[in-house]
Amino acid sequence: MSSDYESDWVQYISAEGQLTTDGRKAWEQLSDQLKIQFYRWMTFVRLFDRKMIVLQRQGRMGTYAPLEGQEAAQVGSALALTDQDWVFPTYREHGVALTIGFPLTHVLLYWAGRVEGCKPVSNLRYLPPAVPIATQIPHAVGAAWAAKLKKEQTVAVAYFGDGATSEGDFHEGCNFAGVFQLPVILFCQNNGYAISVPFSRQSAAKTVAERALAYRFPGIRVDGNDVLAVYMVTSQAVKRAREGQGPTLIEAVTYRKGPHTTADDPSRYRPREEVKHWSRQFDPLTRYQLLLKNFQLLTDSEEEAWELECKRRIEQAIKEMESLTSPPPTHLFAHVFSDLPPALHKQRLQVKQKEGKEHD
Amino acid sequence: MSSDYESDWVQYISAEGQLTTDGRKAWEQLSDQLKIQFYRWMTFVRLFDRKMIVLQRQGRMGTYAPLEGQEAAQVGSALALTDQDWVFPTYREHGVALTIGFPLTHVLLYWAGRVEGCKPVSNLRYLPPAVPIATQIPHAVGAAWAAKLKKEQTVAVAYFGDGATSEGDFHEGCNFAGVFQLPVILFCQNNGYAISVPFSRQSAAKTVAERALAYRFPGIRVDGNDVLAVYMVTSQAVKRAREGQGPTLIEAVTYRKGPHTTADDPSRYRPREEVKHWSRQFDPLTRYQLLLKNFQLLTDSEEEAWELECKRRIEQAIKEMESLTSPPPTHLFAHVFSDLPPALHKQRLQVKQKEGKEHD
Amino acid sequence: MTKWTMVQAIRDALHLALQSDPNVLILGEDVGRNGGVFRVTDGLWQAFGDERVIDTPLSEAGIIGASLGLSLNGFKPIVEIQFMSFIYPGFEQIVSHIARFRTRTQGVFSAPLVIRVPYGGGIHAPELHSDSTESLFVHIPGLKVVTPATPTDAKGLLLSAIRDPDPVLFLEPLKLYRSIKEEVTDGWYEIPIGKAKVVRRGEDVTLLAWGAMVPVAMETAKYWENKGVTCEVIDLRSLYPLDEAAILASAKRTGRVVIVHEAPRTAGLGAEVAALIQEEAFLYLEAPILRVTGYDVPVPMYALEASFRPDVKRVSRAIQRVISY
Amino acid sequence: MTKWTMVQAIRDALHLALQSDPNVLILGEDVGRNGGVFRVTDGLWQAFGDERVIDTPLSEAGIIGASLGLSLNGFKPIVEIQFMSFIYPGFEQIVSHIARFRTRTQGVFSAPLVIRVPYGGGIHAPELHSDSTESLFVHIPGLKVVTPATPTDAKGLLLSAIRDPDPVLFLEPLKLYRSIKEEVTDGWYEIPIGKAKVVRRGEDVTLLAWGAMVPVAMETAKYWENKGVTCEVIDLRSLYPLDEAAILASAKRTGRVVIVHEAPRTAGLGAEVAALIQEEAFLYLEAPILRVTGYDVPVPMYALEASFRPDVKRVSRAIQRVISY
Ligand SMILES: Cc1ncc(C[n+]2csc(CCOP(=O)(O)OP(=O)(O)O)c2C)c(N)n1
Ligand SMILES: Cc1ncc(C[n+]2csc(CCOP(=O)(O)OP(=O)(O)O)c2C)c(N)n1
Ligand SMILES: [Mg+2]
Ligand SMILES: [Mg+2]
Repeated sequence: MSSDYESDWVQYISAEGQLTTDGRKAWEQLSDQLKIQFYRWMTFVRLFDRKMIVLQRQGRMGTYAPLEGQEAAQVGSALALTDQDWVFPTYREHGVALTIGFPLTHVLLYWAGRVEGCKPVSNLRYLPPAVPIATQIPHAVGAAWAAKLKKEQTVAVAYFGDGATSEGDFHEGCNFAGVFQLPVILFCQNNGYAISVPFSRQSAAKTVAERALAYRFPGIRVDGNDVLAVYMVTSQAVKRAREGQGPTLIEAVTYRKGPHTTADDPSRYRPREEVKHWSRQFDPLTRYQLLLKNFQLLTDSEEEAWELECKRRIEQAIKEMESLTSPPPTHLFAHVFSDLPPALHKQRLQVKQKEGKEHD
Repeated sequence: MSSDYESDWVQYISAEGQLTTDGRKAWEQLSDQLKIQFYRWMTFVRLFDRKMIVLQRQGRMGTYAPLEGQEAAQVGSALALTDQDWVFPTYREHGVALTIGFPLTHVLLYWAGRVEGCKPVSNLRYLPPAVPIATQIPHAVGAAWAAKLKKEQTVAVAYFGDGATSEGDFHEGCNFAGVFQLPVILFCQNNGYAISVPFSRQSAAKTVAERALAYRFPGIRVDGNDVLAVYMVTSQAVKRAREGQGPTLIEAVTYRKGPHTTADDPSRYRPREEVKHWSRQFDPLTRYQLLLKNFQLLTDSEEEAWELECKRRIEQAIKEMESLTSPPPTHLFAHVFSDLPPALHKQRLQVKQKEGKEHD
Repeated sequence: MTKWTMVQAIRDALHLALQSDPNVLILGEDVGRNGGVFRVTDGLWQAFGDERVIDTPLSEAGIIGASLGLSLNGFKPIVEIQFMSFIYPGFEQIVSHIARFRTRTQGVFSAPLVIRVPYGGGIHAPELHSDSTESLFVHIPGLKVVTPATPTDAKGLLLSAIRDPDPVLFLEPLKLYRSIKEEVTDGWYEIPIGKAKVVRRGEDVTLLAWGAMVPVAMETAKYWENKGVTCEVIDLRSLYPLDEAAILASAKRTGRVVIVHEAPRTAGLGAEVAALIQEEAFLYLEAPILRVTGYDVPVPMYALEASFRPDVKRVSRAIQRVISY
Repeated sequence: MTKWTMVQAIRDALHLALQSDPNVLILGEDVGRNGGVFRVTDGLWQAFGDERVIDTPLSEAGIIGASLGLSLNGFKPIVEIQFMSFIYPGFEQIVSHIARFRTRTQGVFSAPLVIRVPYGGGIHAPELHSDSTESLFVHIPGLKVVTPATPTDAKGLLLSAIRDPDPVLFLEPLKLYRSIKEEVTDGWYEIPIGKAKVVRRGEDVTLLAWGAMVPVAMETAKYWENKGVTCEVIDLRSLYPLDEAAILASAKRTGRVVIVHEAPRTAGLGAEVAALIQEEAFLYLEAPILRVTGYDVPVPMYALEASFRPDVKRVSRAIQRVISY
């Protein structure tokens, strides 16, 4: 089985932008509109990501976690969900966030250190990013459980990385999902590294997908740089979940092209050749653009126009975000409890008074 | 594979006390002395266990965790170890403790609420019982790691129950064991229950052994009421570990005949028939006595004599233990730190003064 | 009205909650068929079924984390952690998520779990079953922490906790589970979180205690009454938020305060209470505020547990010291 | 002698320890090839190899638990936890095992780990990276907890911690990692655990602080000096055990105490220090002991972090209050 797992992955678009046999079948099922969505969101997300790095360098954003390289995994999976599905992201899921409809201004606010960026929006069940690794997995399991108890058709998705699979919360979450047969999707982007630690140091298992065996639900390995395959695999998992067939673990094999965060220097721990190799051979966007162009679904000028449009939207959102005045210091107390206990009232008052007066 | 794991276990002695084909081979390898040890320790442990329940009822012991039914799993595995091996037990491993040479008086002290019972003895690496479930698993992994780094031939064994496999520490420990290929044995006594919760509610996996797949080391299921099979399987795992072949997960399938602890009432959660079935059909001691007698290695009068001897030793140890004066209240401070900080000195003095004087 | 132990009173509260709100769930190890290791949930699984009273895997992080997830879609999970000594595997979920969820979601969600936790010593429990680490949780902003000392308070506080829109850690003193019986009012009633209770009026010394230390404080107060010293005994009940008004009013009146808790002294909740009183009632104090607590040693196994726990003798000494200061 | 930041000083201590004792190991996430996310272990993996400086899986309970196991057979594990906000998954191992191991084994073993933990805020870190929950650990009997405020102290305290036969939680204030450079003595030297440091002499008010609050206290002291009020600033350095003698001596001399810490106020370590002082120096106090702390709210994201953290203005106010009391 081990070898199965290592070699067996679902791939529909080859690195050269060609459809595989199975890929062709999948491709034929999908609308042109969706095909173009894949491209549009991946492009949007990439341009957003690159802009964020610039903003961070300019001091307009705090430390930021780039996702370049992971666009297919994020966009492909997000497009397989509806706005009734619960999504529990990490700090790197901006691609999921944007694709699923979470406002760009919120994402910007978050990385500018503003808690308003965490706030879920109505008509969407996109939760704040989980920063402590793997902790969101039990949450997704619980949300799925709620859906099952209420006989709702919604699924819950936990996004996490390869490193997260070493934490106890991964195990405990998966175990609950298996025992209670919950409509949850455990979506792992195996980007090869947890900061500097390669997956080979993270786990003796050669794949994340095989970990599902221990919980008796399917584990599926998919080419995470192939947006079509990711979309199809996720859609199937969603279907299984909605039909009451329980959880699926998806391992999307991908690569983080850039640093872990803007504070990280990946040249310390991975060879330049490796990065080049992945970036050239496996770039999710290049591959997909090739395919679309082969099918005459995208022209150079459309491409140019869309990129301009993305940049325009991004610039506008940045402007909007930067114009939103930060809440006052008393906002610290705004949502600690539903009703502020007396001692907190007092503390809040201190803040208010302090801000008013001069030093001393 | 699932079906493999469910049906495939190592069994050398049938429930009727007959050797299986493989069992015969194993049997022929072993000395008569060892064969008699199996019997003697299982008997000793059972008589100890029954006595403890009596002592608890008499108020001479605190809440106690009986092990009746698990003698083969404990004695068989313990006899496969040497006194250089590190053993990390739970609260139910009295059988392991006694077999490996941990003093009976210590075990008695422990259940009488006295911390002296925790104290490791020299020439043995038997650690205090881990009470918080699964927490000892990383410890065993670390001790095995030390052996590997020091190029010692020792192995480390973590004992735990089926319930423990649901905790994060089980996962994290196993993961380290796999990544660093450590000489550790993860010995699970699957006695069917975690207090009242049956294994089917603990895990979607039908076996504990299959969980090893996720860590890429062998998981072996053995008839835990078959002392010969447990001994052989453990010996093989020990050999693998000593030869640098890494960890093994052993699932000894057994049954706790009595309550979880003396405070528990198992009739609340399991049918009388189930208990009868396991106790009659699968009792590890009965089965083994039958076998020994078939092979003329045990006579009724030897049996009687040994039981008397066990009782004598147990009575003597109880007397000894009860004659050991409890350390004074200041013992609370004896081993908190290597050197007592001033504030603790002060607290210790308070205790000393208080004990001297009358109220007020 | 019936005479009930605290266990019965808590069970009654849980029963009422399950009955009155279909979204209330009970989750924990052995809470279902077995009725809980202390029988607190006895009969509830039989009455409400496996989807309302849920035996979970042995997995505190899983239980607490999944309960947060359940709460997002309208459920009200009441979690039982078997002993306070075993809450630590779920600590990260509490500290990093449960306590911060309202803030992080800016009020859209709130993780309104009730986490019920038997705690403390005094019952000759096995090793590592007697922790009383309430101050760890009191230090975590966003959590409420309460503990009753009587069956009546247990029921009323638990019903408040269940109605509370925020997460509440509900600590149940093991020592008092069955040691007191009293008439408990039928039906739903709530005792507000954040309110201490004056359990004995007095003029000379204020004794502040909670959980299993309340009876110890009471006994000591009785002892001193014969000697002409009256103690005001206050059961804090709500450990976060503290009832500052009640604490300060009494401290100002008596000018002498002794705080009793079973947790180790250093950085225990007694420190907070003492710091608060000296800050707010400085000029009223006639003597230093004293703390009678567990020592700064690992909670011992039961043979030495009596020496570790505050008792009448130790509280009495402290009273002697503050009145003769 | 070279001018070093705290990061460099800590690295030097680790280097010396690895060099002088083959049983010293460093374990943690990204501590090896990458040299740690703050570069504290930079170069050590290259110098001492993969068996001494060990990149572990992402698994705090695993790291801490396995380190306990390693320590049983003579190793001295120095664990790096990436941020204090991520120590909680290992909390159970610390509370239930590391802190109790000497007691539970009656002195046969002791779990003498050093757990290094960057902590606190003030550096615009991402969300949930700025916890300062030292009081949780101070409350756990059996642990020592120290935190330096200068490169020199960092090196000397860390070397003491490494020599210490008991487990030590070594807290490294993120804010001071690179903000101060000073000449640091070459070679092995130790600064004893349990000793506070008077960093500024004064007569009128005692300011007690630790970690990143020491420079804030110093700055405030300077501000007041111009106005004729002298503050004695004491860096506690050792949070458990506390240097009660040094704290009380100063409190008795000035009669006025302000404690500054960045953790939330309620049940923070400031409470313990205040409770202690009022108990032991009651008659010397001219004013209530005040605490200037983080508020009882989840540590905010960085846009509001400055409002959360004690600053000169807030400490100054407290000084004003105690001198005009
Ligand atoms: C419990 C916990 N420990 C450590 C960290 C610090 N940390 C942040 S990201 C990260 C690596 C995560 O790797 P992976 O799960 O593969 O996700 P990726 O960053 O590659 O998307 C670490 C160790 C954390 N956030 N939480
Ligand atoms: C972390 C933790 N949670 C809960 C408990 C309470 N508890 C004690 S034993 C037990 C069941 C353990 O079951 P299993 O692992 O199967 O071992 P067994 O008792 O059957 O030998 C539980 C839940 C505990 N000791 N530690
Ligand atoms: Mg990764
Ligand atoms: Mg079991």
